[in-house]
Amino acid sequence: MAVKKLSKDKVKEALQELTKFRLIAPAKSDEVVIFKQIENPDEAYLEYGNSTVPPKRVVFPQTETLFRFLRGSPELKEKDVEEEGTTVIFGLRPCDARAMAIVDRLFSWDYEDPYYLKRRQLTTLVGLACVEPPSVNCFCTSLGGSPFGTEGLDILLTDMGDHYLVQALTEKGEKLQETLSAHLEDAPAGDEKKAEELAAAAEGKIARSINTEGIPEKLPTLWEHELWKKVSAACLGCGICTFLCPTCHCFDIQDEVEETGEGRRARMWDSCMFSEYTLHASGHNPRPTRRERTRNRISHKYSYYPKRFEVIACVGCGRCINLCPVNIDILEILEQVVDAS
Amino acid sequence: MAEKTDFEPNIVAFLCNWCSYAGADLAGTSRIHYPPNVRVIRVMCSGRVNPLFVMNALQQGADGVLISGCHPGDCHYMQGNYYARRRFNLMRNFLEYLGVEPERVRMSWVSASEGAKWKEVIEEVVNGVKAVGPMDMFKRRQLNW
Amino acid sequence: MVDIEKLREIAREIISRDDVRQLIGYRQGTYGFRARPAFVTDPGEVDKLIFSPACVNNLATYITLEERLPVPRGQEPDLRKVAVMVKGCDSRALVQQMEEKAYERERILVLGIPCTGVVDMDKVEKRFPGVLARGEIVLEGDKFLLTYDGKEEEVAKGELLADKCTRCRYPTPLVYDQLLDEEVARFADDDYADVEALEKRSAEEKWAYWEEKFSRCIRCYSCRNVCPMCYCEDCVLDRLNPQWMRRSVDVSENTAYHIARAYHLAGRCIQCGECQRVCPVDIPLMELNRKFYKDVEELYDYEPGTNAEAPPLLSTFKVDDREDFIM
Amino acid sequence: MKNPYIPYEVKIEEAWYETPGDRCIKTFKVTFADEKVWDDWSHLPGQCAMVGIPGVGESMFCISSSPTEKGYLRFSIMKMGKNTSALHELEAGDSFYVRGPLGNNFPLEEWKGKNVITIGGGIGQAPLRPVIQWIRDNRDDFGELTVIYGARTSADHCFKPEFEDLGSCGDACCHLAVDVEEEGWPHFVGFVPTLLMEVSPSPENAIAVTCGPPIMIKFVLENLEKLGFAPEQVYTTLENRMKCGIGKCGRCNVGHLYVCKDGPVFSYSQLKEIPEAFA
Repeated sequence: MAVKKLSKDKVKEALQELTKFRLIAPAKSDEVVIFKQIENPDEAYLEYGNSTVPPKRVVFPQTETLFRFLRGSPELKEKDVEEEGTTVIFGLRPCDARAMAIVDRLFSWDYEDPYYLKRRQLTTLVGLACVEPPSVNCFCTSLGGSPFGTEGLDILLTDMGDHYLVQALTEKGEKLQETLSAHLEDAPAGDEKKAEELAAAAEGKIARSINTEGIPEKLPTLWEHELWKKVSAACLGCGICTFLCPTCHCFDIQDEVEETGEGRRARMWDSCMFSEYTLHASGHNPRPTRRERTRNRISHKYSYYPKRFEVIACVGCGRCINLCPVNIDILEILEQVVDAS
Repeated sequence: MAEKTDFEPNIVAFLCNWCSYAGADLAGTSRIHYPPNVRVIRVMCSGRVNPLFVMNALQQGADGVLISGCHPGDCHYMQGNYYARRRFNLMRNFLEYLGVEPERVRMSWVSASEGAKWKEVIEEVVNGVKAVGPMDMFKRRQLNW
Repeated sequence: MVDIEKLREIAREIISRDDVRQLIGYRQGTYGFRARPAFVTDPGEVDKLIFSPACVNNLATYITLEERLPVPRGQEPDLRKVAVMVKGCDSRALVQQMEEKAYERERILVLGIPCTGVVDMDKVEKRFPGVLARGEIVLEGDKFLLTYDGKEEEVAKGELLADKCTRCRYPTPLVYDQLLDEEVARFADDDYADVEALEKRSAEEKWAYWEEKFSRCIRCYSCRNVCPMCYCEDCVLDRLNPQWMRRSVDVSENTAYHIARAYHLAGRCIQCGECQRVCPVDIPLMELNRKFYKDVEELYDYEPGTNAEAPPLLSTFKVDDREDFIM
Repeated sequence: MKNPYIPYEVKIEEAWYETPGDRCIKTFKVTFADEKVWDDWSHLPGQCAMVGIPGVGESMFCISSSPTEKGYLRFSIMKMGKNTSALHELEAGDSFYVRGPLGNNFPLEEWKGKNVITIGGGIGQAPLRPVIQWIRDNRDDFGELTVIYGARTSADHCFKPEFEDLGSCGDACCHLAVDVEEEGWPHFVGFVPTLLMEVSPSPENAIAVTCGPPIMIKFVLENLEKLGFAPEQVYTTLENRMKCGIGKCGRCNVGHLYVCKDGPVFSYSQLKEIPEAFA
């Protein structure tokens, strides 16, 4: 399919068109950018760096019902994700889309997770290339990503100044481009070449990096290394780094019952940095301190995950570095891993 | 605010075992008629009422909460009601700050002999809550899918 | 201005003592203007210690944060002191912790820093976006001097100063073993203008305001974990039996969380502002804490974290406490 | 494909207490409320299931019956937390919910023709019971069966009637222990690892399976090594907090392995590679 252009003065009408689906776009409240469902195109905020909360919350909601029940009745009513309908996530960053592609492997491994996978099927991802890296702590290029990366995306938009260049990447993307055809025009000649230049320039602006080669194999050998004590000393044990990580996918399952006897079993994000995460009913905790928890977080991303799924569970979005209250820096930890002996 | 309304509020009342519960009991045995909107939870002392009880009651469908204990100086445990007084003064102000009308969180001293006062207190609480309407700010919504 | 050489010299002396296990201070962050906590156990490490207006963290948190695992059979518990660097506001956390008998005064060694104000890192990063190379911030008179990438810039103090510092009543630590600089006289006071403005709004407006804020909450619990006063080993928020609030994230449970968190700090919050600083979704948590702070001061003439000998606010009473709200 | 989060209802046919006390163990013999489920259901010794009550929660338990016992499943559950306490309230005729079978199993096919030694402690006998039962029901496929089992007191022994039966019918050599001396106890007094050395089984053509409290497993593994067992000959089961049971929710990992999916059965040689296994 031919590349198109979406003129900036037509973005609103295009978004209006998309509200016939469940449209998710970045929206700003105070200084915080969060992906949420929008009804009105004015709510969308596309001039953003990156969202505080990654768009994983759309396909993997923070709290999600698995099934409902009535106390005392044997019938369990399964949640039908289909009812949510076709969803379009508009304007997400390439790293966050790539994160979804990575997490797909976990949710389709062995047992298929029907909720997540169904929702992924229903969702079309319209990415927005990073002409300027959103933060100084971006390091996507170290992990096989790129500010203009297309992995996981269905459409890539590139900001060309007065318009967006629209490139459909998948069948789903082409279908959506079709839907929007009334608002699209042919892309000016030379746009694609210009976009390639912008991409190269953007990659050059990614300031931080890490050579990940050998880290997955090395991490298990550093099990008792003193570095874990050092890097976790300042850790507060909060959930910022994991909840805001686009690839973190751990969850808890809880039952909730109302006074009426109606109840649900739901899952909600959980964090390996919380002490209750691994706490046994007996009171024993196999990861009793922040040292073990930090070690597990890093090892899971950079060793366990690649061992099983052949890809590092980190996309280099930099959120955990930017938002950590005590400036724990995953790149610094990884550098120490590389240097450790 | 004598607005006529069909709204019948749910009031959860935490009553201390020694004074207010006995006072409410006296109202009953004396055939004193008071609004039937109150669900009584008997606790040993008003000092036993955790402010989180109030929060949870409002979350679970109470439109108003009443905490009632012995008059100052009369506490069966000497000082429980004094602690409760500090706690709920702060709690009430705080909930008001979030937008919960002060009519919804009330506290009273009702002794074992004050069956008539119990009636007055309940009437005032119920009328107060009626005036501000149903509590739906942070009430647990119907189960989400 | 804290003399860094003097700070390091004192730190070296302290960490060399046999009865001191570790010293908690600050060091340069990994990028930009950030500073971060430093944990020094060896005299060789003191040269990384710094103090600057970028040192925003309240290190008192770490005194109670450390997990206390059972001592293996045959080993003695490590009873050596922990030395900690505190600013004025941070020192009040120590006072309050001791008021609550969280630990004995002898367990800690306090290095007091008379503080003339720290920056709000969000304001700094908004004003100087994209600074990766390590930069420095110093306060000179009424100006912050920022050095980075070989550049030097001056910004008026008020533009980058953290909000809490504009209300600071105790710039000089209230508890210390050693003071690292001359005492700083009180340069600000608190008029609770923010709290009063919100108090004046209608119930609907108030709830509309808070509902929007609470609906953003992702319950990462960073506000709880960073708080020097939230040191219960078994937190009411984590308990499943009885379960005070559900782990599902919606407006009702989030509100319950924020009520419970704020109430547990009633008469205990010492206004270090860490909760609001760390919140990734910018919930104005201090506006909640400050409501209690204001009420506690008005109703009970009590100021948390100022007197280690006083009984904690809610575990005491006066017979003539206000009761005009009681029927 | 069936939604792996939706449990099956089971009816309790029989329920009885194995042991007394605060942390008592209750065994439930259950069958599916919907008989058709049996058509899809097949499990092997060592496999687990999520057991729970909607409204309370779910936890992972090993299925303590062997698939050779047809028409029912058994779960032996120690009263510990919220969910297990709620399960303990249930009696015959009540129902709860089961999701499974989950996890891997003991490789009994590979063990054919070998001598098998089971070493259990306390509730740790639950995953070993189906192994013993499987061997008894396929007696000719295996060599000698040695059962070593201990608990704090004789009252804390699970599956007592079965041990009596085992010893008397000649299917197995039974060695029982209690931790402290008690009146009328005819068997060994002391800890299971010590009893193991006393029994001193030969590693020749043998497989050892152990399950029990972590500290017991630690010393049993050491003692098995002393007796000459190679790590490949030794199997144990691990447990961790679990929520999904199907390798998604993340919390049960030891190193790169998920206990719920890659376990709970591990050979000692596997575990030696993973430093976290004995945390």
